[in-house]
Order: sequence, then structure tokens, then C-alpha cells
Amino acid sequence: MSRLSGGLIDRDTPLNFHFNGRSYQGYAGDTLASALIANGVRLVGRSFKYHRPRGIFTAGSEEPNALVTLREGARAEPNTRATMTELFDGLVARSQNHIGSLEHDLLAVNDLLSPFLAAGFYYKTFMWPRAFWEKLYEPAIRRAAGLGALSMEPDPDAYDKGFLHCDLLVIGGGAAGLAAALTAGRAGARVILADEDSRFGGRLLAESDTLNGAPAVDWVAAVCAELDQMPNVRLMSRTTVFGAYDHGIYGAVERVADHLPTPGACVRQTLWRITARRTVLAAGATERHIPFADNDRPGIMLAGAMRAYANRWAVSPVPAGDKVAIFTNGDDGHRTALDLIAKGVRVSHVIDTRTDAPRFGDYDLLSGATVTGSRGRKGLRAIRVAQDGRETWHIVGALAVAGGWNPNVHLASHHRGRPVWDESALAFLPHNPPMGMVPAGACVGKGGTAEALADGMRAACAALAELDFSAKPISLPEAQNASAAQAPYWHVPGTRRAWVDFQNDVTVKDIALAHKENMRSVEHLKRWTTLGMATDQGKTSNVSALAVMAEITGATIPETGTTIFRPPYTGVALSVLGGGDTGEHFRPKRLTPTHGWAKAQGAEFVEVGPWMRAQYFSRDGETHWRQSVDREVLAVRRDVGLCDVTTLGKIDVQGTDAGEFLNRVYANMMGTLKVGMVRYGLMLREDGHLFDDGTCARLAEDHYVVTSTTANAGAVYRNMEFARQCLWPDLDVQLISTTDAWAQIAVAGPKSRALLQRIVDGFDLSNEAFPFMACAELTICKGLRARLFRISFSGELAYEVAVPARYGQALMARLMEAGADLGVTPYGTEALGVLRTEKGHAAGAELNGQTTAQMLGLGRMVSAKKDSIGAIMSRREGLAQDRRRLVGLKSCTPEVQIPAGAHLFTKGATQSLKTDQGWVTSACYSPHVGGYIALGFVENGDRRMGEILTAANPLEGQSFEVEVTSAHFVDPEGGRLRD
Amino acid sequence: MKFSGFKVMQQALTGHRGWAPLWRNPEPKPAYDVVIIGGGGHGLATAYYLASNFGITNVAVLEKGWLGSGNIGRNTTIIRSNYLLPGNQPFYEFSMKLWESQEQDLNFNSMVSQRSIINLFHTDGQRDAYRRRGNAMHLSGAGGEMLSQEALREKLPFLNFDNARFPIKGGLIQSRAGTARHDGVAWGYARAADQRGVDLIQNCEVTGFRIEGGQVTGVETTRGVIGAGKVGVAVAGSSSRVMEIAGMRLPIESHVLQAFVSEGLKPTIPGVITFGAGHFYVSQSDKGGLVFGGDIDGYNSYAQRGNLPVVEDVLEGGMALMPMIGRARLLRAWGGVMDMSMDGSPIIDRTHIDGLYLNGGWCYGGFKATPASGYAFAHLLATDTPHETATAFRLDRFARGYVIDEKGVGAQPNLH
Amino acid sequence: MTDLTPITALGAAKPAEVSHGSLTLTERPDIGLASLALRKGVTCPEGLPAAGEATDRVFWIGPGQWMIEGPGQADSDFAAQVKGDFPGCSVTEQTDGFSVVEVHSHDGAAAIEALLAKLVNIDPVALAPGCAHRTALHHMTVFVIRRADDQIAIIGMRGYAGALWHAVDLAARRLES
Amino acid sequence: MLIPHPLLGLRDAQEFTYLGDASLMSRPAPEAGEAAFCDYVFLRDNPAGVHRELWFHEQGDRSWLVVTRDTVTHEILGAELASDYARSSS
Repeated sequence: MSRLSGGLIDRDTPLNFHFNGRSYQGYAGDTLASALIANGVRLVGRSFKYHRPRGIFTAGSEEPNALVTLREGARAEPNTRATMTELFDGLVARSQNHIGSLEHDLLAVNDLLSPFLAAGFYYKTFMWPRAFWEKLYEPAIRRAAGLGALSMEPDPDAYDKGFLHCDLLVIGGGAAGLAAALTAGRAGARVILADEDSRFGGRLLAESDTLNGAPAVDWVAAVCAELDQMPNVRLMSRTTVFGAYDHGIYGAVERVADHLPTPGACVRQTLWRITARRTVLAAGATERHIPFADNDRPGIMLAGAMRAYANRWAVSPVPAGDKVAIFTNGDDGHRTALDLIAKGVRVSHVIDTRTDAPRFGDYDLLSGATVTGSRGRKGLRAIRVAQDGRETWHIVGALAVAGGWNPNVHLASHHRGRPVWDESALAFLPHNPPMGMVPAGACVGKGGTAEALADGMRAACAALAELDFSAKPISLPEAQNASAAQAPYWHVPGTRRAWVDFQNDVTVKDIALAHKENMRSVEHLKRWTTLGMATDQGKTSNVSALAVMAEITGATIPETGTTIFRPPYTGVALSVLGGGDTGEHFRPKRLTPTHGWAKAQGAEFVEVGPWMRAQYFSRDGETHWRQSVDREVLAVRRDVGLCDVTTLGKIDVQGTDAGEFLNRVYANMMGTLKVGMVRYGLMLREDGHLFDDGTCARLAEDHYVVTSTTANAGAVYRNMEFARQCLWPDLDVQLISTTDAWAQIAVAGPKSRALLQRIVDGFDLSNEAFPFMACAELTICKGLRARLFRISFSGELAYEVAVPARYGQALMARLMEAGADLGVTPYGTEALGVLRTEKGHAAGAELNGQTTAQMLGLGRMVSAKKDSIGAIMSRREGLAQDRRRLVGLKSCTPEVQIPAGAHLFTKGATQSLKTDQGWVTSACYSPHVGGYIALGFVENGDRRMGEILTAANPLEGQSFEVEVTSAHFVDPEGGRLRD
Repeated sequence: MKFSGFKVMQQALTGHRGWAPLWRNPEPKPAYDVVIIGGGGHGLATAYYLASNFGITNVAVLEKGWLGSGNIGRNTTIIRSNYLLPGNQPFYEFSMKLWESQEQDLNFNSMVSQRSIINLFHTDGQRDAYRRRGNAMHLSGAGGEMLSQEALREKLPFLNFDNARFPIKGGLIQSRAGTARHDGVAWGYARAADQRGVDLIQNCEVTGFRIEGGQVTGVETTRGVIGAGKVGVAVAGSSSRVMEIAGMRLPIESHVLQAFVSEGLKPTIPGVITFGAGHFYVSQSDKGGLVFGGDIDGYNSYAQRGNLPVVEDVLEGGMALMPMIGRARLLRAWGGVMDMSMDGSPIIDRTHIDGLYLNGGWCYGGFKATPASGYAFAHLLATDTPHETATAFRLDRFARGYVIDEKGVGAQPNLH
Repeated sequence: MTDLTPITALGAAKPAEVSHGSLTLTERPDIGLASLALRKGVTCPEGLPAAGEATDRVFWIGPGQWMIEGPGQADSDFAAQVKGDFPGCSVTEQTDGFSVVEVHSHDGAAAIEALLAKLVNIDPVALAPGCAHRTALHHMTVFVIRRADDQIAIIGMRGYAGALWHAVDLAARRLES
Repeated sequence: MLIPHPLLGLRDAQEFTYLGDASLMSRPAPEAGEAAFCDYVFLRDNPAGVHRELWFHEQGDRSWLVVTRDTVTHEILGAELASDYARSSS
């Protein structure tokens, strides 16, 4: 163990964990990374391309190297940053991306082959022989590529989503963020403070600074306590704000249970959609490194991270006695030396690129010096330092690298506002942030503790002023600004590989090669070399790469380009983005009023849009669905059947202009419909194609009920509202949907009148009193309000009776009971489909949005006497000259099925898209015809009755002969429905 | 310079000193026979085929940003020829054939990977529609097969078969479909066009057209006036903006489509899979990222970024279909601007201005069309007659009533 | 009255009720509903709530449109009664179009607002007592009425009653844990 | 996105269904003929900038709104009830 004194770990709570099968111990407050370092584990992973041995490089979410697969079995979570993983008892983690052990990765051979694997090499080879790409090259590449592996088991945890609203969202709980939240909280604004870390404080937890002369954590604790007391403030730790969306909406993920062995009863993570009137972005900054030869060895770490490990987690990067060196281009690196020394860690040298480097303490300072090489394949052993032209090797166990800090401008650029280069800060600063966002603190280059605190307060006051909150300045703690003086120094020249992007193995050489091949724009550089495309999205590499490219081209950094960031800020689990509604709850189920009854009758159900409908009701002894369906169909044709048709859209249309309004939305006339009658209607889209069909009933002079197909119910209502509000706002019409209010049951078959007679309260159902297409409001079953429509989808004498939905189930039961002696039979959607196909009624497959009234043989219904939606466009050349017509098709061998979706060809003709004569839309077995029948569209179909066509289904290797017939297989004269 | 495995080794052993630029950075000439506006996939492919098929090499491609900076640089890389309508299917099948020989034609490995696409269906109605489509594919030589639920359980055991709101009934597979490395496609065409003498001019935005007596004579750009015998516009996403300069209104709206990639994973998903009961389609890149997408955001936009609800909608679909991806992480999301046409199908046609040609309206299906689009547009530019597979992509089809509406939703672009 | 026996939207004879922590969910099949729409030229009757608002018996559902509630009157011809109260207006029977879930909190507004945050994207400020909004909830459309600090009604389409109950029940259960 | 509903204040755009260019409200008179309808149905200005467009508050109060929005920044400059807009512009 290399534990130091102090730190924010709880030594009274030791935790056991396993890494690559070996068990270790850490403490509460540790991350997996700090615990591994404390246990002297340096080699934790392999790089993506060359499989180089890698160690922990950072202490935060920017970590490029220390990616592990966390947990086991279905909970295994690949590519998890050890630096962001809170230690819990029993934690199990494995290293990734190696064949064989981590220590002896067979794919390390890639490193020896690296000359052959330079940037973009794969675009230049693997082309011959052609077939080898899928068979050989690609599979090999895929096996080698990728990082961790998925368990391939469903995620067992629960997820949740929610919506929050606030006046001020503060992103980042460091010095600036805490000051901003406190300022706004005291001003009475509704504040949300979110931080990705498990506790607030940001860098204050990592530095040795004091506030008011006391440890900074004391002040942090006091502020958090005060904020926690405020009802108007919501503190959200373990919460990453990952994206800035339009109009002040932010996406955030709260890791509710990731710090626990298992979530137990609660969800693992929650997706929050936060709507903020204003936002303070206090996301801090990320340290950058300085590429030099072999700079990727385990033990080489960012200086700020090394400081954090020593101060917050009380771990030394080296075993007691070993030495640490610091390589820096500014004063910041020296802080690491001082803090390590204060903690009793031996510092060999501070190597400063500046010739006039200042000294801040008692350590060995090498000014104007650089690190030019390193040794130690699986862990740093020595570094080579160049000074005044002389190179010397120094034995060290770890090297801290300080290349300056890059403000975390990510969220500020999510709306494509490009950050601008600031020469004094040597960094890109936020520019044109999303509306309502005020960046503050280290992410605008104000990283000193005192200036960050002040800037956070300023930002909060500025943001709230726009909302007319009078935020008063708060008394800030007495703090210092550590000197951030630095001299630009981007990489140490050399002949060996110097890594810029560690995870994707992009080196300075690769950037030079990209330049040579004219891949110079930042985007080309990125795409050619894959720089910045790893899981860290280039947080530690993008800016350095730009600087290197600038140096090669001789241009300035701003001339060379800028970095732009897209959501998410850090990786977000796909599960939580799905919000938890999955499996059978992926979408809500909509049930009909008779669902429970149908279930009790042993119905099979089928998804029809959001609805679950009874598909068929199998009876004892029926072993195949066809037996049930045939029985149901025959029952309707012979006796009487019952079907719940509640799912059809019902729109209540009232108003003095209701008739005129419907004349304009229906292709045919509706204004002339008599009260107490129903009419079949067609609706067109404005482009002239068929939109929907259904019936329209007139209950009173100023009251209609429009029914739509189940599928189009929503769209029909929307379009009618469009017509009412946008096209003809002066008509007196009111619309409201009543689909769910009425349970509607189709009573169909020759004995339907007899059955209904038994439940109506003395209502005259005779043909004279209540003819075909009549409708009425009446009472049934001793006083239940109901609506009765004499309409037929089956071609038989039929009615639809509607009652308040809560009575639907009882009515169905009553009809079954009352009709027992009439052979009453419930039927489902399958039989419904057969019945309408036998009758030649169009349904979804014929009304698929590509067809016209003419194609259905209903061209005459499009009234020329009036204007209506789509009427004029339906007369365009292409539609008018379309000669495809809906016909019936009979299988020439009755027992052979005609598959819907088969294409139709003139018998004997060659089969191609050019000779295509049409297609089969709907097909079924017709017990009435005693064979398979179908509907389809055929070129000049209305003129080809009796012709034998070929129905080709090459997809399934089938071909059939079919006869063109009328679409009305049953009662073509329509006598039955009129008796 | 010819690319080959040998070349790579030779360079590796000589310190990569011998590599040359993939293309030149020429100064614009005063005039060209043909000027292509748009250095994306379609524009670069057009230039390549003009040079290679018709020997027309006095050509410039004008790109306002960097080559391949449009939708070819940001898409879900799917290539397929599984359309329904006769106006579309032969064209996309032609494109598929061009993909199959692309790397050899261009001497550039664009990683065309025929790993198959499977369109899942969840209702009998969907099955029948896919059967009709699959038969259209067969009739155009594209092939395809119906897969039963059993076959799917075999092939894709990780799908949610047993706890689904909309159970999987089967699927339509096209084995020749798959993916290609999108940037590689742009670079391959760019390099091959450049090698044939085409000038690729980056950071050159077109600001106006020179039109004399109804005939286009050149374009005004941020790098000066450039004369042109013919001008081909291939700027899908911005077609309306560019054609507006020429005084044209188009049957097009610009919409944003988001696409997503996960962190790198070991091989997980075999080919391309599309969900039939929600908006989700997915494949896995050679690098290991799950590349997926869904529906467009649905409102007119040129912002090149989308919003959160669509991200949620896509992942709801993804989790419902394959809950085993849940513990992978989203790495990056981006938004591209699509030319959404009024019938969901593209336009490759002359305009009422002589010498001005339009290639656009690709909706979110432009990537797979890149080779055939370039080929057909080059054919039109060179011969003034549409290529045989692109005869239906006319501008006047809307007015005349010959729309190519695969989805049957009419003149509402955000539904296509 | 009819000899048919009605069932609740959840398919049972009796209304559902369940408690999780401080929240109690109750199904309210007894509430009669009728929608009211102004006709052209008819002056707006007195006392109807403004946009986004609700009184104890009426809530606004759209421009010139309201929903009238009649607790305990589900079995009467409620629409006819409303038509009588508002002559010259378009009235539509809605009692069976919807399923009403009342949620009551035993420790004040906090629990109600925590529940709402998991269900609907409406700022609690806009859902103060006396407010009513139609919005989306788990892919369904619902009316949310803030009856009081500690009470809301969530009214969804009847066909979705089961899905709505599941969503609210699950959210309440998770708040408990 | 948030739509500033003229009656209800800021509302989640997810409650709305988008149709498109507000010019769809200017349906030609029948006598204007086929050509006029073709322009109306199929052609769009599709500007990169300020755009008047139709949104339907489907999961809300069922009103159609005319929203003025910048298609480049997504900034919303205003919204009114389509029925008011129709009357005022007719």
C-alpha cells in the first residue's frame, strides 16, 4: 500500500474488491482508480490499436486509459472509467481489449507492426482479392477492434425518467458552481446544482488550498449544508449534465445506484430533462499533457491528477521511497511538487520547459529542460531529460505532466457556437454559448480559487438579473489564486512515437502524415487519424493535436481550426436514454370495452396500432386458427355474429355549419344527408390520393358523428381540426373525439334483426321503419341510452349498436345470452377481414396512401359539384390516367393460397418491373366461396374479368394462377343488406 | 500513386516518406466545361463519373467547407437496394452493383461490407407489404428472402422475442446490403476524380449564378467568378438555399436527422437491423461502435443538431428491440440536414434554366445512392438525357401526378 | 334504470385504490363528464375557468371548450343536464371517454410534485391548485388537474386506463423506495 | 424545444405535432385551378432563417398554432392561434 496521511477517505470503512481476479482492499471514498494506485497496481489496460500497456492517466471523466469492464454477468458494463467508479464492497472489474492476460496480451504484436498500421493504412489495402474483405480482413479487424464486450444478456436493472424546472441550473459544483448556487439560492431563485462527482467541491477537493484559513472542504461542507436547507434548491450529485438542447433544456443522468453493489428496489439511473430559464456553466477545466517520446507508460500521469490522488484520496503514485518527477511548462506543475513533498513523497525533479522557471520550494528544478524519453514497458522506470543539449536518464517511479488546462467548453458549444482561442490563457474559451447560458470559473479561464468564486457569483447575479431577481453579492471566503503562469510548449520533438491521443494511439507522427497526405483541415485530420474519436472524445488530446498541426503548417492555432463538441459530454448508458419503458411497456396498450370478456372466452389477441383486439375465439376441439375463423365467418353468413368495433375513430361534429364543413372535408356530399341516416364517405388528402373512409351519421340538423378507420383515427381528427381552424375558421363547427366513450358492437348476419329485437326497448327494427343506412338514438336493455346504426361491413344484414363504454362488456354478454338459440357467435379481426374481403370492401392494404378513389372503382364519389379537400388534385394527369383497378382474384386451384404481396403478370409474359400488372393486396380462405380468394390492383382490372393471371411470389419461390373476378364474392347485388 | 498492401509495407519500411497528398489544392481556373456545386459524396461521385465514363475532365467541384463535410461525413453508413416502387428500385439496385466494385474502381478501400440488412415485421399487414417489396426486389435482380421468426431466433438470438409489446413475426433480409465507411467513400471518389484531372476546390462557397438569356454561364463564388458550360447542383440539405439564388422554389423542406454511435465494443451485431414497431436501426462499425439512428426530428431545420425527445424515442426503440445493448454507452450524437422531398424520393433533372441541373431531395437515403446518383447525374450532365434507372426522378412529377411515394403519406416531408 | 351492470375502466366491478408511502391512488368511475363547446356568436357563459384553469366542477380543455365534471353522476344522463345548463352550446357526452385517477398525498405538496416530476413535463408552478392542463404521459394524453396542494386528478382515455394506472402506480411505488 | 403557446405559456414541443409552412393555410380558391393547387401542395420557400410554421397542440388544447421560428438557431420569435392568424390574414 502507498497510502499517505489525510485525504477524504473513510479509513474506518474498508472495502474489498477484485481486479482481474485478484482481491484488494480500499476505503469508502475511494474510486476504483485511487484504490488500484493505493494497491500499487499500475498496469490497468491496453490501448485500442497497438495494445500498448497503459496505466491510470487522470482522476476524472476525461480518462483515456483506465477503462475496465465493471461488474459481472448481465450487469457487466464495458468501457467503464476506473477514475469515475466509486468503490463499493465486492466490486469486480476486469481489464479489456487483450487476448491472453493483461500482462501478456498477444495482440501486443500490433505494437511491433505499428509501422504498417500508420494513420489511414486500411484505406490503402485489403482490396484484393475482393471477396477477402468480408471473409478474412474485416472479421480479423473487428475481432481486434472494439474495447470491452457486452454480456449479450438483457440489462436487468430498472431505469426512470423525469422532468425538472428551475430558474437557474448550475452545472458543476466546484468553487464557481457553489458560489453561483449559493448566490442564486439566497436570492430565492429555484436552483438546481448538478455535478458528475459523488460529492461537491470540484478541484477544491483535490487541491491543498485553504478558504478562510481552513481546509477548503470545511467551506464546501458549510455551503452544501446551507443549500440543502433551502426549499428552492435541489442538490444533484452523481449527476452528469450531458447535453444542452434548445430553449434551455438540458439532458442529465443521475446515477442513483451505481455506487451500490446492486440497485435493489430502486432504479439504477434516472434520465432528467431539465428546463432551465438560465444556466451557469461551471464545468471547470481539463488538464492537457505534453507529448514526448514514449509518453504513454503506466506511471505517467497528469500533474493535477497526481495532486488529486495525493490530497483527496491520500495515495502516492509510487511506493514509499521511490521518486516522482514533474514535467511542466508552467507554475501549475510546481504545485504538484509542493503537495507531494508536503505529503512526504520524494520528488526527484521538476523539469520545466521555461529557461526562467521560478522555484516555489525545496526541490530539484531543471529549467529549460524537457523529457525526451522513458523506460519501463509495463510501468515507468526511468525518464530521459534533455537540458542544455545534454541528455540524462533519471530513475523515477512516476512522472507528472502539466501542459496547461483546457476549459471544459463542451456544453457551451453544443449549439455549434465555436470556442475562440485566447492567447493569454493559451486556451479555447466559450463563445456564443446557448441562449441563457453564462459560463463561469475555470471554463472561462478563471481557474484560480479566488477568481473562480468571484466569477461564479458574478455569473449567477448576471443570469438572475435577466429574470428580475435581485441577487445580492454574497460574502465569499478569503482565498488565493495559485499562479497559473505558463509558456506555450506543445510537444517535445523527437524521432520516436509521441502519443497525443492515448486511447486511439494517435501520435505526433500520425498528424505529420495526415498533413503530408493533405488531410489538413481539423475534420479531415480527425477522421483520417481517428484522433479524438475514442471514449474520451479527445478531452486530453484535441487541443494539443491542433497545436501540433499548427506547428507543422506554420499557421496559428486559431487559423488551423477549433474544436467543436457534440452531446453527450460523457458516455451515457443506452438503457437510461430509453427511459425505462421497455419490454411490454414499450408503448401503452389500449383495450376495448369487451377485452376482459373476450379474454374469458379464450380469445387470441392481436396488436392493431395501440389497440389489442380479439383476433379469433378458438373453441374446444379447434386445433388450427383457420378452423375458428371459418366457423366465425360461416356463423355470420348463416346466423349472426358479434364483434367489438369500438376501435373505429368516432368524432362528434356539431354546429350550424356542420353539414357545409363535412362537404368540404369529404369527397362526397354530406350536407344533403337526412337526419337519422348514415352515409359512406371518402376523405382525400389534398394531393388527391385516398386518405380514409368510413361512415358519417346525422343525428340532428346540427349534429353528425363521423367514424374513421382505426389506423387513421388520430390523423383524421387532426386534419378536421386543421380544416376547422386554419382553412375555414368562420364556419360554426365544433369537433371532439368520442372514440373511447362508446362501446360499439357489430351485430351482423341474417338473424341480427331478430337478436336486436330482443334487447331494444320497443324500437321498431322493421325494414320500413329502420332501413339500410338508418341510424337512431334509442334505449336498450330497459333504459340504457344507445345508438343504433344499420350499416354493414360484412355484406349481410347488419347493425352496429353503441352504448356507454362501461356497459360494453355487459351488453356483449347479454347479446350472447339472448342470441344463444340463434347461434350467435363472437368473431374477431380475422373473420372480420375475411368477411370484408368476400364483400370487396377496402381496408388498410387497399387504403395504403398510394391509391385513389378511381383505383377502388369509387371515382364517381368524388363530387364535381363542390370543392373539397383533394378534389382538384385528384384530377391530375397521373391520377386520372391511372388504369389500375381493384378486382377480386380466385385461386385457380381453390385449396392453394394466394399470398398477399405477390405481383401479378399477364399469363406467360416475362416477369419484370416493366411488365408488372399489379399486386395482391389482401388474401384469405373464403368458406363462402370454398377456396382461397384475394383482392388486388390490376392494370385495366375492370376490363379483364375472367382473365387468368400469374400471381408471382419469387421471394418465396412461388407462382400461382388466379382468375380475375368482381371484388364482390358475396351478394354482388347487395340484396342481403337491404332486406 | 496506386494504393496496395505492397505500397503500405514499402512505405512502412521507409518511414512513410513517400506518401503523396490524396488530392491537390488547385486554384480555381477562370472557366470549366462543368462546375459541380457541392463536394459531398454525390458531387464528388458525379465528377468522377464525368471523367471516367464520359471523358469530361475539365470539371471543378466547388465545396464551401471541406470535402465530405456534408451528410456523407455524418450518416449511419447503410447501403441497400430494398425498395418497393418501380421508380426507385432499379436505381438503388444499380447503385448496389456499383458499390460491389467500388474499391477496385477507385483503388481505395471504402470498406464496403455486404453484411446484410434485416427489416423486421410485427404484423401480418407489415408482412404482406414486405412481401410485395421483396418481390419487387427480386423483379429488379436485387434478391432478398423472407425470414421466419424461428430463423430470426437462430440468426439474432439477442432480440427481444418473448417480452415484446409488438412481437417480432419475421423479417425481410437482403444479404447483399450492408455498410460502407462513409468518409472513405468521399475520399475515394475525391482522389479518383483528382487523379483524372478534376479540380477539387475547398472553402469556395457559391454566392450567385451567372445567367444570360435563360442559359447559365457561370457561378459567383467567394473565390471569384467561375465560368461554366454546365452547372450541376448536388448540395442535398441545402438545395432550397442554392436554387433560391437561381430563383427556384423546390418541393423540398430541410429537416434534421440525428445519428448516434456508441463506445467501441467487441463484435455484437452481425449486419444491419431495422425495428418495424418503432424508429430504430442499427449496425456495428469495424471500429466496434454501434451506429444507429431513428426518425427525423420532424421540424424544418438547418441547425445540424437535434433535440432530446428523438434521442429518447430512438433508444426506447433500441431497448425494446435488443435490451442487451443497455449497458453500452452513447458516445456521440450528431445532426445532419436532409433535403426532405414531397414524396420521399429524389430529384435528378434539368431545370427551366438551360445548363442548370439539380440533384437533390435525397431525404435520409442519400448515402446508399451515392454511386448511382453520381453516375446518373453525370449521365444527365453529359448527354442531357436521364440515365435509364433514373427516369422517374423528374421535377415535374409532382405537378403531373407521378409521385414516387414509398410510404404513402403524401406531401408531408416529415412523414417520409 | 337498465339491468346491465357496468364495469370500471380498469375492468372491475369496484373502483381500484392503492397506497404507496404518503400517496393514495383512487379510481373515480362515479364522475360524470360532458364537454362543452361555444358556438359562433354565443357569448361565453359566466364563471367558466380561463385557459389552463379549473374550478371545482369545470376545467378548460381548449379555446371555447370546457369539460364539466359531475361527481356521483356517472349513471345519470349527465350530458343532457349540462345541455340544459348551457343552452345554445355544443355538448358532448364524455363520461365513458375517460378514466379518472385521483392521487392524494398525506404529507402535503412535496410528494405530489415529486410524483408529477416523474410523469409529466409541466412546471409545478403552472400546476398550482386550480390549474388544469392536457399533456403527454408515457405516450398517452392526459388531463392533469391540481385539485389542491395535496391532490391531483389524472384523467386519461378510457382504453388506456390500465396503462395509465400502471404508470402512476409504478412512479408512486418508486418514490416510496 | 419549448413552444410559447399564446394561451398556456411555454409548453414542451413534444406535446405538438408539426405540419410545416404556414402557407398551407392559404388554400387556393377552387377556380384558381390545378397549377395553383400544385404550388400550394408541393412547393415551399424552405428558408434558412425566419419561418412561419404550423404546430398542432395534439397532446394539449388541440389548437393549431402559427409559430415563427428561426430554422438556423431554432429561436422562436412568436406564436399565435392559427384561427386568429387566419382571420387576420383573410
